[in-house]
Parts: sequence; structure tokens; C-alpha cells
Amino acid sequence: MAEQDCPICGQANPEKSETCQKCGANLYWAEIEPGEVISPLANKSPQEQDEARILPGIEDSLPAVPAAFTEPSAPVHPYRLMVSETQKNYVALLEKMTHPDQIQPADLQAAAVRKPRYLLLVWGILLVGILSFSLFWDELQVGIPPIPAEVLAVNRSISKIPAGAPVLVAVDFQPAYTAEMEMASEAVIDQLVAQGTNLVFMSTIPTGFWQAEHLIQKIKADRDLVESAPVNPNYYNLGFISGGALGLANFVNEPYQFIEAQLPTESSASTAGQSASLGNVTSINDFSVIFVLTEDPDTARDWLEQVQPHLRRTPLMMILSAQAEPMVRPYLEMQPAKIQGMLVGIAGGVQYESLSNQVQTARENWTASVLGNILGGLVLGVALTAFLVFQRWNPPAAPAAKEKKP
Amino acid sequence: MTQADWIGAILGLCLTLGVFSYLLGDNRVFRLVIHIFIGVTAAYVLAGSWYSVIFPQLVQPFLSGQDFWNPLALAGIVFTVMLFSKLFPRTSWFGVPVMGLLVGVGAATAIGGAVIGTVFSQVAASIRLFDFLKINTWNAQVWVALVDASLILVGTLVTLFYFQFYIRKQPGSQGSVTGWMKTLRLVGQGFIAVTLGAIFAGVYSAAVAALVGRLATFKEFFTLLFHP
Amino acid sequence: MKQVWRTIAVILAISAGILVLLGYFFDLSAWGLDSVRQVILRWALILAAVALWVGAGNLVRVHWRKMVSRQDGGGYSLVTLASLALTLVVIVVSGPNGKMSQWVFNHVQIPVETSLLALLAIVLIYASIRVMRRRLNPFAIALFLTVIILLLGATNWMGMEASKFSMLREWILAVPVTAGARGVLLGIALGTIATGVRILVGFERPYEE
Amino acid sequence: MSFIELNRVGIAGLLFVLAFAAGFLSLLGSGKKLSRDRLRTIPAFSRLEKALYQATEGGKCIHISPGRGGLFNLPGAATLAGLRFLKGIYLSAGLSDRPPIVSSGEPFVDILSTEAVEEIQRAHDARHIPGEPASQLTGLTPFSFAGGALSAVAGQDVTANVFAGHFGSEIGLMIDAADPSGAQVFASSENFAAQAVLSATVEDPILGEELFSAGAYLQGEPDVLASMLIEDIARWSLALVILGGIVLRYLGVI
Repeated sequence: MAEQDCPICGQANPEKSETCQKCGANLYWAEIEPGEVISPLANKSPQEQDEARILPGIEDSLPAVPAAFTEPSAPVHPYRLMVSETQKNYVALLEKMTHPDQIQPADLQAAAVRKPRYLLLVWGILLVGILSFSLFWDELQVGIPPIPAEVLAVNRSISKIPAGAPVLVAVDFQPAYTAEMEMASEAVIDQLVAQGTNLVFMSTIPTGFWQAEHLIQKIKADRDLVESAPVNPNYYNLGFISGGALGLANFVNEPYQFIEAQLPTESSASTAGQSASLGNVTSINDFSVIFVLTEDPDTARDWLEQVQPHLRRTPLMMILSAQAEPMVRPYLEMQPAKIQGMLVGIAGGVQYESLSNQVQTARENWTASVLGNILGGLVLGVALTAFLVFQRWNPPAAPAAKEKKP
Repeated sequence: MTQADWIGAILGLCLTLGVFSYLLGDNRVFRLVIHIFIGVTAAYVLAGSWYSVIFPQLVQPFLSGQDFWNPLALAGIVFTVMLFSKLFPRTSWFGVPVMGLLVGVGAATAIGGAVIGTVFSQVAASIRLFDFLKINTWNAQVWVALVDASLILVGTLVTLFYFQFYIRKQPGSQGSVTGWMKTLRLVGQGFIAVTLGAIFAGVYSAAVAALVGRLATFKEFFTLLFHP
Repeated sequence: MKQVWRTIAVILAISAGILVLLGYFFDLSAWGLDSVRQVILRWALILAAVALWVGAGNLVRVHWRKMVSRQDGGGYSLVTLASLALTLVVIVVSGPNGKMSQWVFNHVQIPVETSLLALLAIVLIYASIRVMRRRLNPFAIALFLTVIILLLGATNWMGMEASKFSMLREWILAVPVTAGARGVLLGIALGTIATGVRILVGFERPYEE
Repeated sequence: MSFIELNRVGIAGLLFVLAFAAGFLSLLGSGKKLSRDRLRTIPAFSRLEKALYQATEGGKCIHISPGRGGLFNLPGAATLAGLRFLKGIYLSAGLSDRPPIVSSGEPFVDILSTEAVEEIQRAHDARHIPGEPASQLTGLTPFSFAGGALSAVAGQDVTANVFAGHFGSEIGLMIDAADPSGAQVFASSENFAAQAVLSATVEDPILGEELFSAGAYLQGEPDVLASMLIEDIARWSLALVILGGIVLRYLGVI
């Protein structure tokens, strides 16, 4: 006659007995056999079961999405035992967690090891090496790109500005983009300085004040280098307008209020640079031209949404980083155009320098910049081709065929 | 170059090499340079905001007595104190009204900018793409422009539909889109990939320009060093 | 008291928000509300600048605590606090447009920040290759093909006539990029309006304690 | 000024916002049960849920950054969306013995992140290491923010990084810093430069408008689910307006 062991004290009892003869425990629990409980993962393929676990490869680990969050299909409950599979797994895991050396799942172990990155170092040395080589080898020259209409428009507008007329220059780029933005804008600002215009600098970035001073210093230094006629730029540095687009909206409504707040008074140590005659600037339209120097498409859009609608005669020109061009170009090609002239990156600087023939900063670095772009394109092209060919020969394992739901 | 310029150039080059040491892995030199940089930028941001905004527009009107009894300026001072109370957990509750005001104004500028600046201007630009008056001139260039305009219109709409969230669920489908909506989203995804690819090329070009600028500074320094 | 303060915050958020929003659609000077709106916007501008000082206060407090409690990286915190204090002293002593202020900006801020962006040129290509290895679906292929065309089409190579790449580059920027950007922008605008509406109807209150 | 003279764009704008708000409130008030099962699958959110459970079970932690968008305009809306990400993740992973690390790059973002985390810690009795700040402001400019956050991204115990909010191209440095330690990366932004970088360097990028849907996918929150349905309706309405406008232009009406 088959016997059944008491789950509490292990005493052997006759099959039919309800309670244990030794400790009196209810033998009802003994009837359940392990594995008889139907688990929510039962009807899935072994690979799907493994993927559904939190810690793939660990048999007893929890299903990735606990029962409370699974699809609201009919919940599967054990028929007799009131402990669900999930709770049983929790118990098993808690026991394992009290012995940490047993639980070292593969993917958590991987997080502790730091992989050295030789490929990154090799690519860095290659790129820096080629760019340095092209900078030092002056004979290597790449042709100047054809001059687009928007660059010619900038030159036309500047040549019409009378001496002493106020020109607003928004220095809205982060210090990280100093190299690119100064190569793009130096020829334009140098021409404005040479024509004796009143430059009014401002910025919606806190470090904009010192960025504008750096740009002016660079123009003076480059003029001294080429021993051309030294010119003392007549400029006024308003500094930082806070609040981004809000600040612009406020500046457009009352430019004179912001300018007065920045005027040098006896007691103030405000950011007044050299003073320029700004008495006649009461509205945004009193500026002859507005230049916006920025690398951020959002900043360019702030100027187009907050300032451009208020302009009547004053042209709005943008000198952009290469990363902002795709988002701002549509505003140039709109009918009617919201921007009247545009320079983009070092290419824009090179194009403008070929018109004004004064500054050559962008031209000196143009070849290296083009080589850097082409090298990046080639490396990506080779990598893409290699991985496509590799994928063609070793197609990723097709996912297991879906079992038909009962 | 003056002596200060020489010292500055050498300091700049050392800091540049410190940043590029990141290629060897996250190391102490790189962290040291970054932490110097964080302190210096914070100082310039504080100085820029003080000299350009806080002093001329908040402090100076009070010192000169001009705004001493102006209730609106006084409210500005109270809000400033409320904002500083956010610095400490114990007094943080005192700053809740000013954060409420700023979040409300922020939400309004977001909606206003989105409706007028983006939705209306982009919809108007999409409509204005088609200049039918010129069509009867049978000029080849006009037809090319019309084909381009149609491509832009289709691209705009399929990109917009790519982001459709609610779908008519097929039994047994794991939330994947099926039928004509799937084709629409695939084309939309193509346009998004081309757009983001173009911007990524611009980001890389800007980064290469910065690298060229740094290397040009190296060249200038060594040229002056060996050929004064 | 805190509950009253919270109610004031909700009222301020909704009323100021609606007033500023109406200013986008109508000229409020007819109802005399334009000046109130201008005052609210000026408060927001000044508080945006004041917030930079609150942020710096948080920065200093985090680094001070790390330094004092000798946590991992406490030495670096000392470096940050020292460079912050030293730079502030230089700017205050020599004045914002003084030589020393500009010297530190020219020889510390610009070199480090430009180098970090230059580092990005190297890191972006490496990270892109890593993604190609792990996931090469149609989206990634279209994206990288566009990047390759635009980088190779940056100009005519070695004086050659404008290469086919640069004509293709101009068309890509003019048509598919304009379409894709417009579609994504409209989607973001809808998400922005939804987020803003939840704030203005008082359903979402991130400012509450 | 009579009502009619008010400019037409203003009226259209106000009607658009009012329609949006009315749709949202009526949907919420109607008690209609919206469930996230009717949403299309976004692979990144499914992978993010798994990463949250793995971190919680493995005693590791998550690094979240709501960015540097401030409060105003589109970047401000991205900040509010980033805070929904933060709440959704903190509710799931905040109960583990290593609470998530939160970093930000703008003072208002830092203040609102601190309040969101402290509110969850109080409401759900989540674990809080005394003296440890709820959120850290790592830098006041974009690249100093990225530089300061690198140590959190590459942290020893960090198995997943979530960047959700307004970023610029500096997000490329933060994404790359997660590579050596093998940590997973989930990224989303409304800024196009950041979207371009994260779509080329992250396996499952969360693009454009999907940034604003975190509350629905992670927590199934009814207000976000309702907003998303209204967005879908507005999407088709805009398409009809564009097509209708072109037809009217063809007929010479506009």
C-alpha cells in the first residue's frame, strides 16, 4: 500500500489517512507533486521562456514582466495549492539572494568589467594624423565650393551699410563652437569693422559677453598679422539677455530699455564696452542689419519666431554652424523668405573670404576640414558595406516560429 | 606674443591634451581637467548673469532708490528670495508659488511657440509650396518644382503619421502595426532617417571643424616657437 | 500653511499661464492687460538669471558635501570649488571686461570646451560603427547612407568639377530633409501642446512639494 | 477694438488650444477606459522595463538625466516630458536598495527633479540614502553638464542610463561614456541635433513626439493616454487642413 510522508515531520503515513499519525499535521499538502502547477510560461518555446526571464540563462529567475503586468489573458492559477508559481520563484530567488556567491548572472557580471577600446584610439590617431598632415602641408589644397546666392546677398547687404550705422550682432554660440563660428564669421565682421559701422553685440548665452570680446580681439590680431591698416573697432557689448526666447521677445518690444540698463553709469561696473552712439536706436528696425551667429537650430528658430515677425526693412542674416543648416535652410527657401542671407560653417567662411579677399582664416583650415569630412564618410561607408555583406552571409537567427495559441 | 600669451598658449595646449587623454580611457588627468572646467564655466555664468541682468535690472534700481517703492519691483525681490529658498529642503516649500508661476509661464510660452511658431507656420509653408499660377507656363523648371513640392508634402504627412500612437489591434499581434498603416510608417521612417542623417553629418562636420581649430592652434604655437 | 501656499502656486500657475498665452494670440493692450503681461515676462527673465545662482548654489553644496565627507571623487570636488572661487575673484577684481577675465576665458574655457567638441568627432564615428555592428535595420541603413552622401558631397574633391555628390547633397537638403523635419516638428509641437495644456488645466503640477 | 478686428491667426490659435483642452478634459471626464495595450509597440520602452527589473533585482542602479531645457518654449516642454520619464522610472526602480542617480544641466530642471524625487520618496516610502542629494546639477553650460555627468554615466553600479529631455550634440559624449562598462542606453530628445546623434549611436532611439509618451508606456497614466489620443486626432486634422489648403489654393481661393 503506498504511503505518504508528512511534509512537516517526514513521518510515513498510510495513503488514505488525512492527518499525520505523529504530529497531527494535515496531509492535504502532500498530494501536490512538483511541476504539476501550470506556469504562465508553460506553453512557450524554450527560447521564448529564456528570453522572457529577467536574467536569461538563469533557470529560476523571474519572468521579465511579472504576472501583474502581463497581457491581460486569463490568469493561470494552480488548481489546488494556493501558492502561485511566481511566488514560488520569489521564494527560491530570496533563498539564492542570501547566498550572493550563487547569483552571478552573466549580463550583470559583464557590467563590472571595463573593456579597453583600442579601435577608438586607432581611429582617433588616424583622424588627427591626417588633419595635422594636411594643415602642415600647404601645397595640398581643395577647391573652393561655388558661391551660392545667399552668400552673395550677405555681401550685397553689407556693402550698402553707411559708416556709423548701427548693426546688431547676436553672438549666440557656445564656446565649444568658437573655432567653426569664428572661421565662418570673421570675414563678415572684419568687413563691417573696416566700413566703420557701429557694432552692437548681444547674446542669449551667459558666456556671450566674453565670446564677443574674443571675436573682436581675433580680428584685431589677424589685422596686425597681415600689417593691414589697423582699425579701432567701434563696438558696444550689451552682454547677456536671459530667458532665451522670452528674453528676445522682451528685447524686441523695448530694445532701448535693455540698452539703457547696460549704459555705463558712474557707479556701475556693468559690462559696457567701448561706447558707440546708440541714442538713435529706439526700435528693432533702427538697426541696419541683424546678424545671428549660432550653432543651435532652436536658437535660430527663436530669432525667426520672436524677432523676424517684427522686422519691416531690416534684413535678418544668419551665420550658422554646419549642424544647424538642415533645420534653418527651409526658412531661407520659403516664399516669402524669412532670412535674407546665410553663411554655413567653414564653407561659408571660405566663400565669403573669396569675395572680400581680406581675411584668410577659413581658407587656411578649409582643406583639413574637407579631408576630415571625407575621411569620416569613407570610414562609415566601408563599415556599412562590411556589415551589410557580413549580414548577407550570416543572416541573424530567424525568431522561433510562433506556436498557435490553443 | 606677450609673456601672458605664451603662458596662456601652453596652458591651453596642456588642457587640450588632458581632454584628449579620454581616448586612452577614463583617467585622472581627464577628470581633473573636466572638474577645473566645470568650476571656471560656473564662474563665467554667474558673472555673466550678475553683470548683464541681476545687477542692472534688479539690484541697481533699488540702490538708486528708483524702484524702492515700486510694488512690482518689490514682488521681483520677494520671488528672488522664494527661489533661493529652494536651495535647502527645510525651506523649499516657501518657493512653491514662484515655481508655480514660472512653470505656468513656461507652459504658456511652449504652447504659444508651438501653435503660432511651429504648427501654423509649418502648415502655411506646406500649403504655399504649391504655386499653381505658374503651371500654365509649361516651363520644365516649374514641373520639377511641382514634383519636389509633392514629394515634400507626401514626406511631411507620412512623417507625421509615423508617430501615430493608437492602432487598431489585430488579435494575437504584439502591438505591431499591420496593413496600409505599416507601409505609411515605413516610408515615414525613411524620411526621418534621411533628415536625422543630414543633421548628423552637420554635427560631425562641426566637430571636425573644432578638431581642425585645435590642431591649427598647435600648428600656430609650434611655428612661433621654432620660427619666432 | 503649506496647503495654502500650494493653492496659491496653482492659482499663480494657471492665471499667469493663461494671460501669457493670450498675449500670443491677441494684442492685450486693448484691455490694459499687456502691461501686466510684460511685468510677468520681466519677472520670468530676471528669475531665469537668478536661477543660475541657485543652480550654482546646488553645485557648490553637492561638491562641498563630497569633499567634506571624503567620498569617492572628493579631491575633484575641491578642484571644482577652487577653480570656481579663483575665477570669480579674477573677474570681480579685474572687472568683466578686464584683461585677466578675458585671459582665463581665452586660455581655459575655450580650449577645454573646443577640445570636448573635437573629441566628439572621434567618438561619433566609433559609436556609429558600434551601432552598425549591433543593429542594421532599414532605418539605420538609410540614416548612414545619408550621412555618407552628405559628408562626401561636402565639396568638389581636389578641384574636380562639382561632384555628383554635392548636387545630390543639395537636393537631399532641399526636399526629403525639409519634409522629414517638418513632419517631426509638427509631431513635437503636438506633444508640446498636450504637455502645456495639462499644466494650464491644473492636471499636472510638477512644482508642488 | 471689436471682436472681428482681432487678428484671424490669433482666433485660430486660441480655438486650436481650446479644442485640444476640451478634448482632453472631456476624454478624462467621460471615464472611457484607455489602456496602453491599444498603443503601438515602441521597442525601447519594452527594453527599458526589462532593464528596470534587472537593476532592481540585481541590486544595481539607473542613471537618469532630464537634460538642460529650462522651463520656456519647446525645451521647457521637453523638460516636463523628461520629468514624466523620471517619475515613471523612479516608481519602478526607486524601491531597490540602490535608488537611481539623477543629473541635470539647468537650475530649474534640477529644482523640479529634486521635488519629483522627494515626492516619490515620501509617497512610496522609497529608500533614501541620508545626505545624498535627490538630484545633482553637474554643470551650468552644455559641455560642462556633459563633462560632469560622465562620472555618473560610467558609474561602477550603473547598468542603464536614461537621457530624456532637452540636450544638444553633447549627448554624444554621455552616450559614449556608457560603452566601456556595457551599460544600456535609452535616449530621447526634442532637439534635432541631439536626435541625430542618439539615432546614430543608440540601438533603439526614442524619436521626436515619442518623448512625450513615457507616462503612458511606463506607468499607463490616464492623462497621458488621453493626451496621446487627442494628439492622434489633431494629427489627422492637420493633414486634412494642409490638403484642404492646397485644394483651395488650386481653386484660387487663397
